[in-house]
Amino acid sequence: MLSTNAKADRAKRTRLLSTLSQYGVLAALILLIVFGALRYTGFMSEYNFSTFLRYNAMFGLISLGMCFVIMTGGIDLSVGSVVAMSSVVAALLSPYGAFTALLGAVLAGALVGLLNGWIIARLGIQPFITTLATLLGARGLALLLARNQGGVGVDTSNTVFTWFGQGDLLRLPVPGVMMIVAFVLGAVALRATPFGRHALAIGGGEDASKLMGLNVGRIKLGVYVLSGALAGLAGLILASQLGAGQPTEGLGWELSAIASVVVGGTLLTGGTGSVWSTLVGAMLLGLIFNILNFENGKGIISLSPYWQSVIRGGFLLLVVVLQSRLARQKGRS
Amino acid sequence: MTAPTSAPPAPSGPLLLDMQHIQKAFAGVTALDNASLGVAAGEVHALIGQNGAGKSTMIKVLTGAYRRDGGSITFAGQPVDFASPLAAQRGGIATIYQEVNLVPLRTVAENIFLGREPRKWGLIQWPAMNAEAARLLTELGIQLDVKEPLGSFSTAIQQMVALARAVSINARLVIMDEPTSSLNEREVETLFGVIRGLKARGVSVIFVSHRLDELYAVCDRITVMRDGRTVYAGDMQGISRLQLVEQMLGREIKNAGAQTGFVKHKGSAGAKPLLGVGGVVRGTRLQGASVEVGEGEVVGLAGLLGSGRSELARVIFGADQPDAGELRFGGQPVQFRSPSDAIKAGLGFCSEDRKAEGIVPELSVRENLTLALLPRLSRAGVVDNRQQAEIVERFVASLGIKTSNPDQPIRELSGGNQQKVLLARWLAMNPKLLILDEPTRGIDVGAKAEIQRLIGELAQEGLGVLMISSELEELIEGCQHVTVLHDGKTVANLAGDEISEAQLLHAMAQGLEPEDMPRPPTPPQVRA
Amino acid sequence: PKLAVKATYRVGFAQTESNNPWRIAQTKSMQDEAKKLGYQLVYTDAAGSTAKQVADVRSMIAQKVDAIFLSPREDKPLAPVVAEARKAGIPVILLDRNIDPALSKAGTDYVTFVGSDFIKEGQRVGDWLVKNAGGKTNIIELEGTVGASPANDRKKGFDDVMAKNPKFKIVASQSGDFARDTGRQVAQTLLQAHPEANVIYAHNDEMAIGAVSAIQAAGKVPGKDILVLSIDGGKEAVQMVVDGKINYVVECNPRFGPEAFKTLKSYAAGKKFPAKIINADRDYTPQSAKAGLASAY
Amino acid sequence: MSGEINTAARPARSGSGGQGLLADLKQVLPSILILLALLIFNAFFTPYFLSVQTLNVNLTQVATIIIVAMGMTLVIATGGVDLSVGSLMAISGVLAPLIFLNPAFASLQGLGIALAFVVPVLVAGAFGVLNGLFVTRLKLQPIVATLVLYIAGRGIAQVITNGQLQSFTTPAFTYIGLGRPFGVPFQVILMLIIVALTYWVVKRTVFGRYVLAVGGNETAAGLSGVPVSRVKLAVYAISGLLAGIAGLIVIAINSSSDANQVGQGMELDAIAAVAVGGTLLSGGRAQVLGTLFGALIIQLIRFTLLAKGVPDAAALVVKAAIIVIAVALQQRRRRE
Ligand SMILES: Nc1ncnc2c1ncn2[C@@H]1O[C@H](COP(=O)(O)OP(=O)(O)OP(=O)(O)O)[C@@H](O)[C@H]1O
Ligand SMILES: Nc1ncnc2c1ncn2[C@@H]1O[C@H](COP(=O)(O)OP(=O)(O)OP(=O)(O)O)[C@@H](O)[C@H]1O
Ligand SMILES: [Mg+2]
Ligand SMILES: [Mg+2]
Repeated sequence: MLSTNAKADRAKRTRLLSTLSQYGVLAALILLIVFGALRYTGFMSEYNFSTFLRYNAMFGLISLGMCFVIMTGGIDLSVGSVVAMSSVVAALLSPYGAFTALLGAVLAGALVGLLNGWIIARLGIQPFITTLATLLGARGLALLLARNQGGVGVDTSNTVFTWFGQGDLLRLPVPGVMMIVAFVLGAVALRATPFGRHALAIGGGEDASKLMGLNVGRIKLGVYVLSGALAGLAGLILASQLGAGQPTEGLGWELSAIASVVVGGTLLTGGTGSVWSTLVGAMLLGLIFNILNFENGKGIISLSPYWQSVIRGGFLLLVVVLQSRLARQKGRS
Repeated sequence: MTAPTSAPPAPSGPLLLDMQHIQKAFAGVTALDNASLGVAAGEVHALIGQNGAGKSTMIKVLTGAYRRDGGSITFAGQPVDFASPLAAQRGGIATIYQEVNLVPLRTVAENIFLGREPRKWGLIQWPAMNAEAARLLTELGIQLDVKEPLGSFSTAIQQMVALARAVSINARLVIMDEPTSSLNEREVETLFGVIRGLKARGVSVIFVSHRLDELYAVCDRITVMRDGRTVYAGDMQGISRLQLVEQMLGREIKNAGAQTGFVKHKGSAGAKPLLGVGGVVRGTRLQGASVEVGEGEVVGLAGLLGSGRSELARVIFGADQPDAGELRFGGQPVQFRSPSDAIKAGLGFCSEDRKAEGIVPELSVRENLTLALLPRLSRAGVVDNRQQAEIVERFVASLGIKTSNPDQPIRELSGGNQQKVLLARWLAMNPKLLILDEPTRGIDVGAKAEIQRLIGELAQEGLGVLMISSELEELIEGCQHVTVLHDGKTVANLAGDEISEAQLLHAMAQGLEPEDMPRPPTPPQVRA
Repeated sequence: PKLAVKATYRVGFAQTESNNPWRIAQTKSMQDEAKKLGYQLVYTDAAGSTAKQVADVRSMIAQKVDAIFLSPREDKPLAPVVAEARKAGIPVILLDRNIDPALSKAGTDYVTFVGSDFIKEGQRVGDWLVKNAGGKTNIIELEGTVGASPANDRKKGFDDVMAKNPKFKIVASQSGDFARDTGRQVAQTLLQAHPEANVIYAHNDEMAIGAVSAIQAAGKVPGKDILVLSIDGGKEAVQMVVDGKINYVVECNPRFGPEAFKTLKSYAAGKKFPAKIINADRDYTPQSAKAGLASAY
Repeated sequence: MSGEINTAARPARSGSGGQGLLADLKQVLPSILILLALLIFNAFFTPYFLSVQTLNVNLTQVATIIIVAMGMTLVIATGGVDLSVGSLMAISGVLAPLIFLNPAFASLQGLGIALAFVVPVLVAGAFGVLNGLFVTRLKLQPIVATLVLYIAGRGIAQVITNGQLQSFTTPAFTYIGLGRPFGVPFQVILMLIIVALTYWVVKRTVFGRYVLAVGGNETAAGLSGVPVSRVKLAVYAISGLLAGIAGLIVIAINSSSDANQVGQGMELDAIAAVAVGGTLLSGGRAQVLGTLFGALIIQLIRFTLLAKGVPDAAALVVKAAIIVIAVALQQRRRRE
């Protein structure tokens, strides 16, 4: 069939564009790094590198969860609060052993995710509203657990626990390692497990997926639990790194995560998604802060925090527009 | 009634599937009313009926896609009540649903194996999966890269992929709801090969189709549905085409061509040219399509699914911009930048996809009906309620739209009545040219005839109509001219007596000019 | 760590947030002083996130600044980075909030702490009220941001005093988020629910000013029908004391610049310091306000 | 028959301009019931609840939320969402004092005040248009498109004043926040007018119909000649304008403008109000009255929890639960 061949060609172009859009972000990231390396002393130092990873690993993790949620056409606004809540849980459990704390934090996050998934899949309330509510609820729980203290001290004698956030593994910061591992697993899950494929399928066509015999409800439940659990892990890192549970932390992190996913070229409409470009997106947005700090260090211009948010907004617009351009060409072909 | 509407005669073998007294109602309509269906092991069972008769609903009730309101289902001896398509699939029923229900963004291979991917240690074995998918498709005579997203292939290919999926689930019963609607004859032959293969393996098949020849070619027994009821069941050979059609329509066929509601008038010889479209090219979907419509004419636009009819309609209406080609309306060359341009010029367009492109489900019948008319219905941007009410009342009355009241959300209406509202949306505009894409698709018998009659009458009053249809009767009996598209290209222009099922089928399938066209293998008997 | 005596220094200032007048005044004072001395101030803002502040301080260490002024958002989380700074040979001076002494030691981990004593501030307000209540004993307390250490300390200091004086009663205590608008709304609601209330103690000026407009909206006279007590001592609030709308304000002066840099210089000169340098904070009574108004920040 | 508009038909049924007020109230019955429940609970268990003063306190506090939520209702009706409202409030909030405190207008106060009312609102509206352009021209998804100004917008406001808080006492201006014609707070009157107007627009105007059509089925609307892009542009612009007005009210009540605080978290309050009011975020419907009740519910919860001295932390949890319950009830009802 003539038309079939033509369509096949178009399909090839589509794939080309999608890879391009991934490498587009990567290129931006690399450019930014090179820029920093040339412009700032101490930027390329191992110390700054590990600093960067320690902080941004948390954003990487919640972005990964968000990526899966968005693939199904949903959204999870609760991650920021969940990070805070599970950091408190982790702190409270730290006296009972590092792994109890780890388990507790992840579990706490997963539970909120379970609640999200249940409300969305069973009560059929839209993800945006559902997770908007749990955003408030989780924050409340965090403060209740912390008895309104700004920080809940951890058991500092528990060195393993502090190692989660402050330690190194093969000269790499542990949070960074956790993030990399999570993303490798995430990539595998998305590429090679039914869960990942079915999540994509649901985003691409919920009714069709149902008719083809997928258990849509369970898969949705799954992605929200995943998102919650990863936020829980980020919470553990937070508590360990700061030596205190942080009930007031994580304000607006959900938006950063969404931005990372979108910058990574994943459409909020679902059906598509790339784990790696989400990672790149998260790192890219994180690097902006780092760069801005160094720029202030140059002492040429001292950017007020106000200017910084203006710049971040503009930068987000820029990247997203480039992404949507590529996406739209994809759509046309 | 010529044939008895009695209980079905005992089938050849023991019943594999037995559905009795099935009831199903949707918001607006009763889709199934005491319907029954019995399929023996290892038989190919035809399920036919006009659009809206309830075939697909029957199937969806069986596979648990819909909850049934009443009735019993027995499968392989046990009473069953599948909670979901998944359960049905596990229970041994594989289904190709009517609207190709696959995920366009995922690859061909994934679509074939979605839900049952080959795994090792929980990981999907891509090479194995792709190889197997390729093999399945090759068996169906299709060579393509199974790693491509499904959406990038034609509807025909998509339908074959759905078939591959169904046969690869080794089920005891395979259901095919109108699998041939977009296949050309070669592909249909392949399909028959598959069906015979299944039968040989003792697998039963339910085969839904509107093409009678196909039924006689492969089916052993047949069940006929009408208006949600089972009106006939028996051996395929035990009933003639004529009787079949009468069963479907529920009335005797006195003279040829009484199957549609059209009152055909000989097209006024020198109809003033209204619309002229020449050599339209757009992407790969339109490769030089042309069509002419004169005032008071009903011109048919025929072609297989994916042949570019809707595409062409959208271009004419300004919804898409052509890469090349010229457009004349009322004499002057025109180029509509947007639908609102076309509407201002006096065009109307009923899209083929009522759900996706026609109705605004949340809005009321009133609001849907006046959507296009609104600018004329308002002073200074404020809607004139009195005038609105009058117009709505008039059309609800004159088109016989069945609705509890004009405030009822349109989503609660039956397909046919939704379609009427959409027609009214454009008639209220009092247009010069009306483009109808599959105006009677998925509409039940009664409504269908009414709409067809309406179209005829409108034409007589001078309205030009360009009608896209996949139903040959409609084209044959409704149109003064029929333009046939094939792969986005105009391949034939038939007029008067040239417009016959045989000629249409061949123009559509091979795109041959009527002259050098061989006689069809099986001349249609319907109108004997 | 030692700090070489130099003509000019490149010093970091890790600010917590810049979304309230007090912080903005503090930042400005630091910047002005640095400019005056011709030092380069590397200024970061954590936007209210402790985690980011940690990263900010680290990026300063990476940039090898000469010294770091740090106003920690909380008392525990910053301890590790302070230690890292020490390893990197960068002296740290803490401003306005302290670090958990269990985690890091003044004189070794960091040079010293310059700031106010939040608990003390709360106590001073309490003590003043006990003396000058004039029979007004039903108190509404407007707390700062939930979880913030100044909020908790200022509450503790005040509540302790009240606990010792049973005739006083805190009828309601809710967070006004250190913000004027929120403070006003909360005050409005609480006044409505507790008509018997005749004292409002706000953890900062912003909420106090909000409370004043709430009292007026309720048709009562701030300062007469209802006493208003506050902490911070910004010009606007002090002016209100002069006008009699606010009855008492304990100063918590954000002008850290001079003191901070003085400390830095003398540290370079090898001087030793106590663990804490507590700012000599004034207070503003109806009597003293007029005199202090000019010098209020 | 063809469809020329001759009005020969039977006389039109009276008042058939879409459902009447009553029908609309029935549509949002759950939110009304919840509201009543809260009122009754307070009447019994909250001392001094039944008083005009209580009414004033709550209405003045909720006025700005409702005003913003009206714009949000329209945006959501088209299937979009506007996260930037809080930031736009801040922008208009900082601009106004810059204008009427500007020495340039020292001599002609009146003009300064007048401009202080008009310009900031228009600027906010312009930013709304920008949102609209992101959505229609750049084809960004609404959440992302408005996220940009959510981040940058407040930054802009802060940059304008370098974060400094501006205090003022300008009765002519603060009237919109403190004025009480006939004892009714001015912003409440303004709020009621805006609600009535929005309701009327949705019920009676072509634009309102277009908004619902675009949200209900964009493709169908486009094929019926609805100017989809312009409609979207318009709703974001309106959302911006209303945010601008709300910004002015907030600074007027406080006689001070604080770029850091004005409109903080407003987007969530507004969206919650819309959802609790029974409007689906998927678009195609606009329960203007529902939004009104939704906002009142949220406000009343806040009031109740404060009055009962429930700690803020617990209050958050309760608020979350009630949002979910309310929306669930609305949808259950809709399914029937
Ligand atoms: N989801 C639905 N909601 C409301 N009505 C429906 C729905 N699905 C089908 N119907 C109605 O039920 C009746 C039977 O529809 P069904 O699709 O079963 O007919 P069919 O025999 O499959 O027609 P076709 O030959 O066009 O496929 C029609 O009147 C249709 O309008
Ligand atoms: N490559 C493709 N990608 C997506 N959809 C396709 C493709 N090929 C065919 N289709 C579907 O089939 C139709 C083919 O175009 P068009 O509708 O113009 O032809 P048609 O003859 O009108 O087919 P139909 O009978 O569906 O109207 C498209 O509307 C689309 O729904
Ligand atoms: Mg069907
Ligand atoms: Mg078509």
